Amino acid sequence: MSTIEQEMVHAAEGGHHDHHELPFIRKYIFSTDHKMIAKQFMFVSLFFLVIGGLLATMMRWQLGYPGEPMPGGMLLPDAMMAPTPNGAIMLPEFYNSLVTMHGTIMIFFAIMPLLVGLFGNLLIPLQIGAEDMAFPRLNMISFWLAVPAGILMLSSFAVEGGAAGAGWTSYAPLSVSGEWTGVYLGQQLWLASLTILGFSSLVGAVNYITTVINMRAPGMTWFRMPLATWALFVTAILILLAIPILAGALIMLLFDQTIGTGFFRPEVGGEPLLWQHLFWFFGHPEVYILILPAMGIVSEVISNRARKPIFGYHSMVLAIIGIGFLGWIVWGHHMFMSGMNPLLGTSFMISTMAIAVPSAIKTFNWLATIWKGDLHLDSPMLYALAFVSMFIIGGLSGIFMASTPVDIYIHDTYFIVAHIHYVLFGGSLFAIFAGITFWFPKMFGRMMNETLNKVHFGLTIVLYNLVFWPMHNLGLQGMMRRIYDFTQYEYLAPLQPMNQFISISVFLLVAAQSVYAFNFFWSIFRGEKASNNPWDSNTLEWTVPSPPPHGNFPEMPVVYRGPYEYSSPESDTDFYPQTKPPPSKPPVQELIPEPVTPTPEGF
Amino acid sequence: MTTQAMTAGRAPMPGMKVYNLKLGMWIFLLSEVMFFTGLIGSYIILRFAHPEQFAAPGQVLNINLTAFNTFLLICSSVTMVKAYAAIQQGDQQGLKNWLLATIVIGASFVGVQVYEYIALAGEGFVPIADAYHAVGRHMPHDGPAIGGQLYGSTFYTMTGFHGTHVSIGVLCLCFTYWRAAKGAYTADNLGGVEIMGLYWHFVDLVWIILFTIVYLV
Amino acid sequence: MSTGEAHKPPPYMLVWAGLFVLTIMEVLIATVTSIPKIWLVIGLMAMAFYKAYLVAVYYMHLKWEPKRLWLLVSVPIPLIMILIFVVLNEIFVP
Amino acid sequence: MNWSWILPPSFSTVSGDIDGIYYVILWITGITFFITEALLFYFIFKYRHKEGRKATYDHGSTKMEIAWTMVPLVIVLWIGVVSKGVWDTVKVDVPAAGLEVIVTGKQFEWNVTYPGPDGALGTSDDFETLNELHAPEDQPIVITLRSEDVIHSFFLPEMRIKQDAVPGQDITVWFEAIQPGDYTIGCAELCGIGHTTMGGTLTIYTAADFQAWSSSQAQQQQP
Ligand code: HEA
Ligand code: HEA
Ligand code: CUA
Ligand SMILES: [Cu+2]
Repeated sequence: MSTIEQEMVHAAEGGHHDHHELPFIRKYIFSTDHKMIAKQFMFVSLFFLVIGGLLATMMRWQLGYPGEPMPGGMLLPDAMMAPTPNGAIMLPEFYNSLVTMHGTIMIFFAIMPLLVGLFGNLLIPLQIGAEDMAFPRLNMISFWLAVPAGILMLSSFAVEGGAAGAGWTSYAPLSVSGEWTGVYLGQQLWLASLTILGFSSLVGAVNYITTVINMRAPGMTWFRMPLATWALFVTAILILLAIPILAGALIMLLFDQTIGTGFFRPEVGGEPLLWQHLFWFFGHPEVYILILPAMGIVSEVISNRARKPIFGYHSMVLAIIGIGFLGWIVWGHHMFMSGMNPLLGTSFMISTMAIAVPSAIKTFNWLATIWKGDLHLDSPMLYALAFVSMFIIGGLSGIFMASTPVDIYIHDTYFIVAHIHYVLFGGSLFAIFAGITFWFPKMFGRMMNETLNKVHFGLTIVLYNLVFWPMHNLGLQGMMRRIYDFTQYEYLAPLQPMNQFISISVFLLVAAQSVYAFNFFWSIFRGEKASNNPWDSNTLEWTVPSPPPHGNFPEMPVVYRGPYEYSSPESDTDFYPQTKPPPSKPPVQELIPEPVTPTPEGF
Repeated sequence: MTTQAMTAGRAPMPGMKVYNLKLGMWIFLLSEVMFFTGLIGSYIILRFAHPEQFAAPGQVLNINLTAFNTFLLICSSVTMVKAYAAIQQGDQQGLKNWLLATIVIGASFVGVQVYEYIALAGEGFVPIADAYHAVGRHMPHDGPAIGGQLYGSTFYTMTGFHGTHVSIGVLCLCFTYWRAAKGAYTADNLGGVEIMGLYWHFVDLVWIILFTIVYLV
Repeated sequence: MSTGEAHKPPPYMLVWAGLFVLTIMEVLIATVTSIPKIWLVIGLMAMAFYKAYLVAVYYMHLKWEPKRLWLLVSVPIPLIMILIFVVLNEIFVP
Repeated sequence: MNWSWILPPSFSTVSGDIDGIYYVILWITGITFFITEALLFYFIFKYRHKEGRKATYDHGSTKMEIAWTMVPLVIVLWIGVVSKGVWDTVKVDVPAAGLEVIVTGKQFEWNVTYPGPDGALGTSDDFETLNELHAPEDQPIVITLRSEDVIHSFFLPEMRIKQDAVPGQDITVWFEAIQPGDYTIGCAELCGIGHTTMGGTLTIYTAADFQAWSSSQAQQQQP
């Protein structure tokens, strides 16, 4: 509230942003420039991505070599590892913390801030032709709320009792009391951290929505907006409406833990299923929050690298909106086995089935976009095509689980784990690779090294599939998820070789990521210098210098056409920038119709 | 200093035809709606599932006191809107007076609520479920505390979060007053007052619903 | 800024009176009369929502805002109904 | 290493139907998978950049859009309708019980209560077993599932049965085994440190053997 007030004061004092050099702290740390905030989000969440990956690696050690001493385990405290003469063996309570923190960190601190924090901030103002976000200072606050949330989350590893251990879904009543999990303060830190992070996302969402609605350049009509911006806009609406539900539930759970209220505690009459309903009412829109921006990024890259207009632009937009809406009525598919009314299960099954349709539209439109295109198979395109390929697998495995009777068997098995990673790693993360590589020149003014990227791509796509494809088979054999030592079950013991195979592939996969990390940092300083528009793209962000100056556009851009006019016969090149005046009108400045107030079609 | 300034140099109100600050506030209020939906929804569900844990209206809560409090909040909405009407006419003195009235009434609301909490807690109506002698599901409570375990939990959470919103509102009003005293608002530049009003009326609106659901139904 | 410039001053005091009267009626209905519970709930909720509507439309000036803001503001309403409806179903359908 | 997509054998009356739907979906998604991936790779190969190639300028085709909206819609709704039938048999229409037991989950064990000789639960001749469920074949076994502490999930992989046990709630689960033998009981919902150890055995007897076992147990456990 008062921050919005300050925003106004700030805007009133500054009026136009002036272009003189800002002191270091204002430029790099407490910056209000959306591009700098985007980079800040990027560095912090890449750090968390690495942490999440390391947690997964430890998990995979235990699963590949159950009960064997973990290399380097002696370095960890006794609360996590039991020391033996041969080395340290992982404790089950630490395994539970690893699963929980891996899921939480990957979803809330890596993928979500990368997609929304990085690409939302970077792309929205640039692609719609705005100088900055509607509320630059709120934008800064959004980032600086996320940082303490991350620190709280990580610090929970160090507290008595360890980090939260009730799964990233934190089902009550397990999560209510340390009596059940053995985790006390850690669970509360988890709740507090996510509440703060939620507030950060909320502030960001308010900003994005306002910006997209009100700050578009003249001529940038709704149906001339690039799909990435469309996807981020719908994502922001999902965040705006879903996160408060999570926040409410988190706070109630926190009260249950600390002051002893009874919302989710059955012993005093509370309802454990109420937690699940609230969590998944948020949780399912959340997984679409994690895929929609990825889809937007991929649409952008594919159309550009295929030098062909996106196939069915309007239906792509409608599909985004459709996913956004349908996402609200399917949450019950996570609760088929929860003791929820089985009749309700049927309605949730039907709505879940229906949500495959907009995804189908998008998939086929991508295929049709590369059909008869002129494909430039450089690294962003490879990552983007990998997205399509992997998302199909992850999406199709969703159909198995959506069918209630089949879900009876595969619910809470590794089949679900395979689904998660096909949509989140094969999907979102590959799109993030595509996006970072594609917009790297815009962010840093340099290109990433193409050879290294291709090496990384080749290694990752192969190893990734070696890791996660077999998890389907594990699930079909009945291996439960979140299980510390599957060899405890006689019928699962034969799965040992396959688990070991997966684990070895994971170690190689993680090692392969160092190629990308090296390339990333090396290219920031040493990469080949990039021109303003290295990909011959149409959208507005490529009309300005790389990296764009404060205020982005030296003068207000005017938009004449949609973003995907590639290979248009009207243009003499194979691209046709959105700002290039049509040949019928002479490109003389005076003749451009009043640029400042948008025409009625500006809505 | 016009709305131009408030939209960071952009044409004042494209798209929504509402300037940025106001649009941002409305969007923020939508998320607040969802937040209270979560809390009120939980209350409705717990109450339907366990009617035995919820004392009848008026049995524990003091309806008349809270009806008076509701009246206070409604009055503060009027004073707020009057403040806005004053600055629309460029009447800075009027703005300050009405804002001051809003602050005083808003603060009184919080005061009455604190008094109510203390009184209720004194009688043994508390948010702590374990303070009740519950014997398990479907069993009526018996013990020193009144009301019911879930009743206590939901009542304090819902009204508490509303009270927090009012308190934050009062703080923001003080800030607005301070800015008004510096003469920051004019007939052309009253965005700050208008969005303050939006927030304040929204808090009032939530209370209108809460009062009916919690105290009367 | 031209909100309300073309209109006569909004009926703020009238709305206040309406809210006041409705509140008193609500309290009276709830405490004094003995209508069946179900009608009581429906009646009270209807009055509460009407009051909320009054606040939103007059005090929050929705009445003078463009239709597209109305559209934006009504986005959460279906979501609220879905959530409450589904979860209540849990309790009532055997 | 078992890379196959065939489900392991199953032994209950409904498991055949469940596996059947699984195979139907496997076929549908399998075919979709091969078609879409094949197209993807074919296009990547066929339309890769060559000197002088120019992409076709094409914004889409409403006819094709409608086709690939309607076809998947019909397919998935059909899957939904087929699934509903089986779901209702498993979770909604509980048959008359051949044997009624209470299964109670708690950290980290499954407690089973049998009706004893009088065939009724809640009487003094009830007896219990720990982490073992003994039952006759060819009779519907109707379980009242409970939990004493946190949520557990009662998982009989070979019977294709899974149901969460929620504290404060009685949930009915049923199955009918078609072959005597020893099977697995698992816990499929994270329930704390010992989640991984919360397993047990399901033993299915012929009707006569079950009678014998049951009466011997009832005798042993009588005070
Ligand atoms: C980015 C994240 C993401 C995305 C996009 C999805 C997409 C989908 N998900 Fe997934 N899901 C998760 C993330 C995601 N999910 C996570 C994290 C969990 C686990 C949470 C936990 O418990 O920890 C989960 C769990 C989960 C469950 C619960 C399983 C269980 O616990 O038992 C279900 C059940 O229905 C489900 C279904 C679906 C469906 C139907 C889709 C659909 O949207 C997919 C649609 C796409 C396609 C179908 C492919 C493309 C279409 C075609 C090629 C057309 C032709 C297709 C047909 C004719 C069928 N998901
Ligand atoms: C986006 C989300 C995401 C991602 C990327 C991953 C990545 C991985 N995940 Fe997982 N995972 C989840 C989300 C994710 N996961 C969730 C939500 C759950 C459920 C949790 C729960 O049950 O509560 C889960 C659960 C889960 C399990 C099940 C645990 C159990 O149930 O017992 C397993 C087991 O193998 C696993 C393994 C892995 C592995 C080996 C990786 C590997 O792919 C990791 C490889 C390493 C990296 C991806 C890091 C690479 C770093 C970079 C590329 C950055 C380099 C660049 C610069 C620094 C510039 N994950
Ligand atoms: Cu009990 Cu897991
Ligand atoms: Cu889902």
